[in-house]
Amino acid sequence: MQKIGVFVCHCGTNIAATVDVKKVVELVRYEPGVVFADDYMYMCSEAGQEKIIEAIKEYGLTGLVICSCSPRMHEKTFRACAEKAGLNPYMVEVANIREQCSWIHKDKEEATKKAVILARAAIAKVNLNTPLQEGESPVTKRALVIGGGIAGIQTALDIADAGYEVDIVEKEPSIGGRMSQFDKTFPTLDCASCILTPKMVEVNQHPNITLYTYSEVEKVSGYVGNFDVDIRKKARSVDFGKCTGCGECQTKGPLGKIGNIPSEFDRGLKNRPAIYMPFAQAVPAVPVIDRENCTYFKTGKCGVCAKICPSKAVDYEQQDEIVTVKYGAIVVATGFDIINLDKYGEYAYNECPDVITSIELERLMNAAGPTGGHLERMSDHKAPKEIVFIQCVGSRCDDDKGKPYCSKVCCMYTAKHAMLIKDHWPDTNITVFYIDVRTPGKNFDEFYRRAVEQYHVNYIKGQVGKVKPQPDGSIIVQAADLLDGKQINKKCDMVVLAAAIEPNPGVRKIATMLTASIDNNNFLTEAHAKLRPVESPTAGIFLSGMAQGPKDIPETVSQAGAAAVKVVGLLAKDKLKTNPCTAQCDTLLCNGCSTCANVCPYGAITYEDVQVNDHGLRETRRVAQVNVALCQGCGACTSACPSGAMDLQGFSNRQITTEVDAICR
Amino acid sequence: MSMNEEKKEFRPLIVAFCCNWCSYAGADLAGSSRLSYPADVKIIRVPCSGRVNPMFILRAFERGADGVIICGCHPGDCHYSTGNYYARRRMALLFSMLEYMGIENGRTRVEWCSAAEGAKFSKTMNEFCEKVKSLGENVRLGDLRCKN
Amino acid sequence: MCDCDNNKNQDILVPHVGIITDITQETPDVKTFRVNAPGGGKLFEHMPGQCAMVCVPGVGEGMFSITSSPTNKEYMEFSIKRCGLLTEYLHGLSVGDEITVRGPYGNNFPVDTELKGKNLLFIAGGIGLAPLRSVINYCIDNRKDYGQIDILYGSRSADDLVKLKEIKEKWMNTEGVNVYLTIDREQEGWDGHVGFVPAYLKEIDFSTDKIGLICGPPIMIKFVLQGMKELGFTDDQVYTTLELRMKCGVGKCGRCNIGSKYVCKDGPVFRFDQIEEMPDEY
Amino acid sequence: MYSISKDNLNALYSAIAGSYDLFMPIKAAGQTNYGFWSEGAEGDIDTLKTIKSGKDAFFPQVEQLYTVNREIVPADVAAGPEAEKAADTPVRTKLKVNPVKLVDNDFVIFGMRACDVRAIEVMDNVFLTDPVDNYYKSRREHGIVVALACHEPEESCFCTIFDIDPADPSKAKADVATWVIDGKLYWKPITEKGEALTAKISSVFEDDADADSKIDGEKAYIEGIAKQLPNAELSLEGWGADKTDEKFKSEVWEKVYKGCLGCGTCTFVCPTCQCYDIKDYTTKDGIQRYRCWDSCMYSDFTLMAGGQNRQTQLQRFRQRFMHKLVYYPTNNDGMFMCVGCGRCVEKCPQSLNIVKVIKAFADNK
Amino acid sequence: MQELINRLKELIADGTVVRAIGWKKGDMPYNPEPAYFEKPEDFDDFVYDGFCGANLSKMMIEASKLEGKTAVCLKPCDTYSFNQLIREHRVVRENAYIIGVACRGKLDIEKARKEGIKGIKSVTGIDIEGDGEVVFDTIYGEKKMAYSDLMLDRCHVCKGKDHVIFDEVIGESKDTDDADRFEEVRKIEKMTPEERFAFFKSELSKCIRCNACRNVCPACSCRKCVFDGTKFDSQQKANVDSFEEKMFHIIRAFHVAGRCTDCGECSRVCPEGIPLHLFNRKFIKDIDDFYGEFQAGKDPEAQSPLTDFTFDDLEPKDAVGRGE
Repeated sequence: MQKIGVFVCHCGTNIAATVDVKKVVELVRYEPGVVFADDYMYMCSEAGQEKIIEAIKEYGLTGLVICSCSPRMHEKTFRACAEKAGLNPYMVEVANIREQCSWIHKDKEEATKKAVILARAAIAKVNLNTPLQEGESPVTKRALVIGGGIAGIQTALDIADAGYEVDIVEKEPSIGGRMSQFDKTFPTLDCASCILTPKMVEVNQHPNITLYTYSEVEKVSGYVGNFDVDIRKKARSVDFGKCTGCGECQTKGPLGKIGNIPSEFDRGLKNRPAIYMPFAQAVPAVPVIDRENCTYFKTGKCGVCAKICPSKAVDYEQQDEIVTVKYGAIVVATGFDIINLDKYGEYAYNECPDVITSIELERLMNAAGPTGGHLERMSDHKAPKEIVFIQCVGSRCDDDKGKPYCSKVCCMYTAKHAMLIKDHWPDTNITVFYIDVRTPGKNFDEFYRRAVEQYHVNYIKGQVGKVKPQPDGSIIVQAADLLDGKQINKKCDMVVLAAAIEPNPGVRKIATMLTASIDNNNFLTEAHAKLRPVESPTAGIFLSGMAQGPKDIPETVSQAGAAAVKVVGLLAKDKLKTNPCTAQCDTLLCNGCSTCANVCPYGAITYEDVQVNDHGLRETRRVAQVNVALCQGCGACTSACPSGAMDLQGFSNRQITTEVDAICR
Repeated sequence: MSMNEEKKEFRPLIVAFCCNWCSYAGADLAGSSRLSYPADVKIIRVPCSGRVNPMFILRAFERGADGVIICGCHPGDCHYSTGNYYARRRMALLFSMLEYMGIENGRTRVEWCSAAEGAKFSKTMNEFCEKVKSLGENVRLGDLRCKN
Repeated sequence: MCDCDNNKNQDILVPHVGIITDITQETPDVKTFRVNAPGGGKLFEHMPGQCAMVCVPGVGEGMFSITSSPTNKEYMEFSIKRCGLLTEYLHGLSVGDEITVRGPYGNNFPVDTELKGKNLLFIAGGIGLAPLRSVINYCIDNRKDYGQIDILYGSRSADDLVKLKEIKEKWMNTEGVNVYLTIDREQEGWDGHVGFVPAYLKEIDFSTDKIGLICGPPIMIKFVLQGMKELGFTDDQVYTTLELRMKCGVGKCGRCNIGSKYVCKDGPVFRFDQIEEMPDEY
Repeated sequence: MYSISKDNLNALYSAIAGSYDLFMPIKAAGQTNYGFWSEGAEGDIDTLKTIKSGKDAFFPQVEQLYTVNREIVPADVAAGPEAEKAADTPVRTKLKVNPVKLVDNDFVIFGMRACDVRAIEVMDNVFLTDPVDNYYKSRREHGIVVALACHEPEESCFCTIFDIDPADPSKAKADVATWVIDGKLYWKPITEKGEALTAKISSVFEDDADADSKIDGEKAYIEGIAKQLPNAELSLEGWGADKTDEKFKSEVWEKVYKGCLGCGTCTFVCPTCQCYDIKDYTTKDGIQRYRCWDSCMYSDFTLMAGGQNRQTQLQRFRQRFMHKLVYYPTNNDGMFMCVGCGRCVEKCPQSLNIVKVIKAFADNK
Repeated sequence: MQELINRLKELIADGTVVRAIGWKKGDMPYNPEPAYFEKPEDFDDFVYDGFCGANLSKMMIEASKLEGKTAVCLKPCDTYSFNQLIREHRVVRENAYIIGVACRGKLDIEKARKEGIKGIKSVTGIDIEGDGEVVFDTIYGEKKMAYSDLMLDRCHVCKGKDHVIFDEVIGESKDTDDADRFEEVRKIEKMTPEERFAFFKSELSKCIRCNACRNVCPACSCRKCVFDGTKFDSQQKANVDSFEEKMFHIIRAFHVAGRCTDCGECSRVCPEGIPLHLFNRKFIKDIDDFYGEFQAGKDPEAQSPLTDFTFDDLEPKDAVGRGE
């Protein structure tokens, strides 16, 4: 029989306000196995832990039950505390009487009753706990960053600078991501490429960084410290070793420099040839052939680029290549895109070329963009005189069409756009229809106020009902002024939509491969929203940039650095402690039927013929064996096993059964 | 039992098995967001919805639970890749069998609930409690020895 | 007084509540538990060799021989080896914990009849000393009723010898009692005899003017018996005590029979000539 | 001699149930088993063999023995705060054993066949010998057995080889003997208990002057059939007390046990099998200790942590039949622990049974 | 039958097999027992007739541990069980010589008893080759029944007369199915919950926990059943409360779900006549409905539905309330 100590935490008033802590102590004192019970203001505090340690020593406790916040919060703390007092850390159970009790119930009597039941379940479980020993597994000292935008670049550079090898996998032909498409950045109006390009070059030249551009992650197996990743290097059709990046191939193809394929980089505002580099500063400066649109691949005829390439680098025979690399940690930095506006017919985006998105505006204002930096209407190439910006297109929506969240960066970039336009073309009139203007951040509100006060941008709190392109080429924006309730019909010649941001659509597939969890909006979930914001709940997977949630560049860069530090912290270890809560097979009960192996996601179960002594009966039997290094403790095998031979340490059949009993008592 | 207590409204006993990675975290989020649900719900933490052996569910009913709900990660989001897929099949078959035997089918439920869905967790629990409450005490699956 | 006495008239299957008042770790896997009635004193009287059902409610119940002597008027003792679910649990108990005990069950060594006035040779292996200890202490406490007492006790290692303190302090210091200890393998710090019990038995070359009482693992019993026969002992000169799965303790549940004999009721003490007549199923 | 029309049996049941608990064959879900009769239940005395025998009446498949509670004792009452400090683990809860109340009301077992009545004698030898089992004893003292003659014995019956008379239950140790003849139930009290029962319910009966001759006719009819039964001449030679050595070592066991599944069907339908297990069931109101039937055919019957003495199904199979045909007779003046009811003959999933065992040994000679 | 006996003797004589598993004449005309045959004279008692209903595939678990090959007589439906046992590594294919024996439906003596037939002395018309009526000679006179009226329920919904695994087939089987396999299940599904509960309660309260259904079941091949083990604190031996029977039968059916070949042995052996196959068949029907048709034991390579999944499987909430 265990000697169990029960400690009930007040958590200030977080628990104590709704749970009668003293009463809980009184009622659990007589549970089987309990030899000591006490309460304290903050169990997790130094003093609280000291109390636990003292009690372990004084009463010779063999098990602990802490009634406090969620075990996801402090289980580790209390386990470490037990270990300090010489008690096996796995003899600790936490009864969650805060998140799952005091915070959600109002009636004190009811909450107290429930807290007692939760404590009883934990006590019943501890009675069956056995000391568990952590195993060890080695760490591969190499990291993978998925996504080569500013988030991935910064993470990779920080990891590489710390002395670890890191690979970047980018599905586009060049790294750079969204930021490379931008013109200027807020709130200081630096030129985006001026600050990004040096970083791209640094990545390319860094001895610790390997770039896999035009590549995708195909398969991930393994676990923290020991991931095996298959990377598909899509056939570029251009030999990396031979290409000098001269660009001849792109200028002298069938259609010369212009091409007939909408440029992804320029958001379709410009065309590109089938062999192309997305943009001039692309890293690596090696073009790719877009096989879907290439005449040679479509018809077997052409081959012009191969002929004109001075270094004979074009190779139509190139095949996709799959490389398998071992990593210790993986960072997801897959970035974002803006939502598809097909559902938003009222904004006439698909109807009128002069209704554009903000990111298209970025390209239109960029000196390297389709118009060479001249702001003009795509319909008639005239300079717009009257521009309307519409905010929250698809953001903060409560219907299914859009996103429920705030895209966070739109208010700032719209102010930026307005000011830049006013700077260059002061006679342009700018109206912004907004729901709210949100500018928290250092120097952000000042930035916005400059737009209003200094540049006289016309901000109207208004809900846009319809954008109506007129036969004369002008556009009428119908809106309701939310402040005076008046109907507005604003005539203009260009409309810019601040379309909502969403995670890169490819992230779902990647998250599934990584077994990283994802929220309803496809943003990756953090291990803890506040305390572990750059880690995924899946060990060894880290989050960087927009993949985790909307954020601006400074935030992205700081998160990238944070993720890098977490990765470095992991890679710096030679060995990782492995979870001792693994499956175990009772060879005397095992039938060798292979059912468990069929459901094991990690291939951790194998079968062996072993000699058994079943209560005096000796025979050779085919029985399951669990490789504890591979087992992650999911317990799928335990529910598949009919005889109960498979059991999960730490969550054993008897432990769960006894919890059920305790709750139903 | 005093006369007073007898008159009290029926409060169901509900056992919720929550996977550690999504639903338990979702329950925590419901807690930290103060999204209340009845105290009748008692959560048991399991590593994965695939860990929930049908034995546990029947055991809960045997010992007097009025409803049992299993919460796991959304299909495709299982921390262990596939656990919830197996759970989904197991529970579909088990629940169908219980229904076949004449057990009210509102007493069992599976809900996929992510770590970010505190609101959904709370809503689900409120709904489920209401449902079980409307069904009344579980007399068909309980063991007489566990009754008072 | 204690209300558990109310149980007495109900049925032999209804147990008494006992309190563990002392626990001694004898060897790495054997503990001796001292049990008293809640109000003090013994739960019931017994004779040497008899058993009792020790139960942890909700965990299990098992038959254990009462290792203390009836001459001990204060408490009962059980020496229990950890080997299964129940014993595992018992080993986790602390002083002050409660268990239930029912008994006494079975027959006893014939201390007041056949053994009286005789020279006695006790041969035990490992935990097999537990049932014999009750007899040994009974005979020592009634020293004048018995002749010469030889005790041959062996175990795997020195650490596995149970009740070593009592052996050294009491038995070895009693007039007319010879104790021979042996362990299976050489061990640092052990200057006594090394070797298996049956071999040592022949080495000592006991004379046959005594009655043998054996208890230990089946394989030891087999070879000891063989050895004793070589020394000239006959089957009707040797007693042993058997252990089988028992549930009721009263010869009704049907488990512990060997042929028509029930170990819990007709045994556990048998003379070897009786065992010879039983079918080979133990 | 009393009689009652078969059509009027419900009145008889009602009358008995008015003063006693009535335990009798009741048909439910297509099968007939003993159960407590209540208004509306379908009493069935036409089915010759209930699936389980009537032994539940005295030795129910499950019965609670006692409950163990853990009572909370305030620490200061138990030992005082000083003692609490001193002891390693202060006793703050106290175990309490609460035996269940023994049966103390009279009940009637109606419709038992002669073989099953004999089976009660067989069980008496186990439960009423020292040390007496009080749970059984209290039921025995309060049970009134009404036996019923077997109108048409079946091919699986072989009670006659144990000197049981299916025609005349008054020879069995019953309190009342009854016959069903031509749509009438004839009722003949035998013991004092039987007389007392009869007196209480006599108003439902009518008198039948021809009773004795009718009963004699019925007896002759049944005896005639019993002689024709295929196993009527089964010989028990070589079985009985003190045959342990010879039978135990026989090679025949090896041949006959092979098909045995190790299930408990034969044991549970058998009227004489009395092996039991004692188990715990934990509830919120304490641990209930109950005893339930067990089967020596089960692979875990003798299992304990260290091993077991009957490892193989052969040993377990042998044990069951040796017990019935040798060990029990050895301990009980030659009385066999089989009454020839034939239930195992009908119900064994693999068609193994005691008759086959007896025949296999006979053939082996 | 003689052909079968001759062939078995031959196989033993030429050393192909060491022993055979078949049926031995019973002490009654209707109760042959599964048995081992080794010597030529053992075959004097060999019988194969309409009452040889036992599924011998499970006996191969023990037999395949023995030295040398064992010839085993399997009816068409038994071969499914054998395949399933191969899949679960419980029998060794190489140690078995499978003789597919012919079947024209197996008989159920309870059917005769229900008709009031008793005091049986002999039975004719049950030979494997014959057809026509079954004639009972009883103490109480001669009684007749049509062969198909005497058949086990399971034979009316036979899976087919083809053996799915065999070394050789002796004799010609007949189609016996004349009913819909899921009809009974559908009938229950159509009842109200109260009726369904009442039905199962009355059936299950007859259960005496003799474990015959479990021990005979070829899918219940666990060395130690979870209800005999201590892993779940679920050791049960008796029907203290009808819940235990529910739990036992639900879990038993669940553990064999996707593995049960619907051989019907559980219902055949139940001494209380509980239609246990109704549990298994419910699972089979649900599996067919939810995940596509699946016949356990048909293909030893096929993945069992419960160790498999697709991304868009039916949600549990949609698995219930379908009848409403």
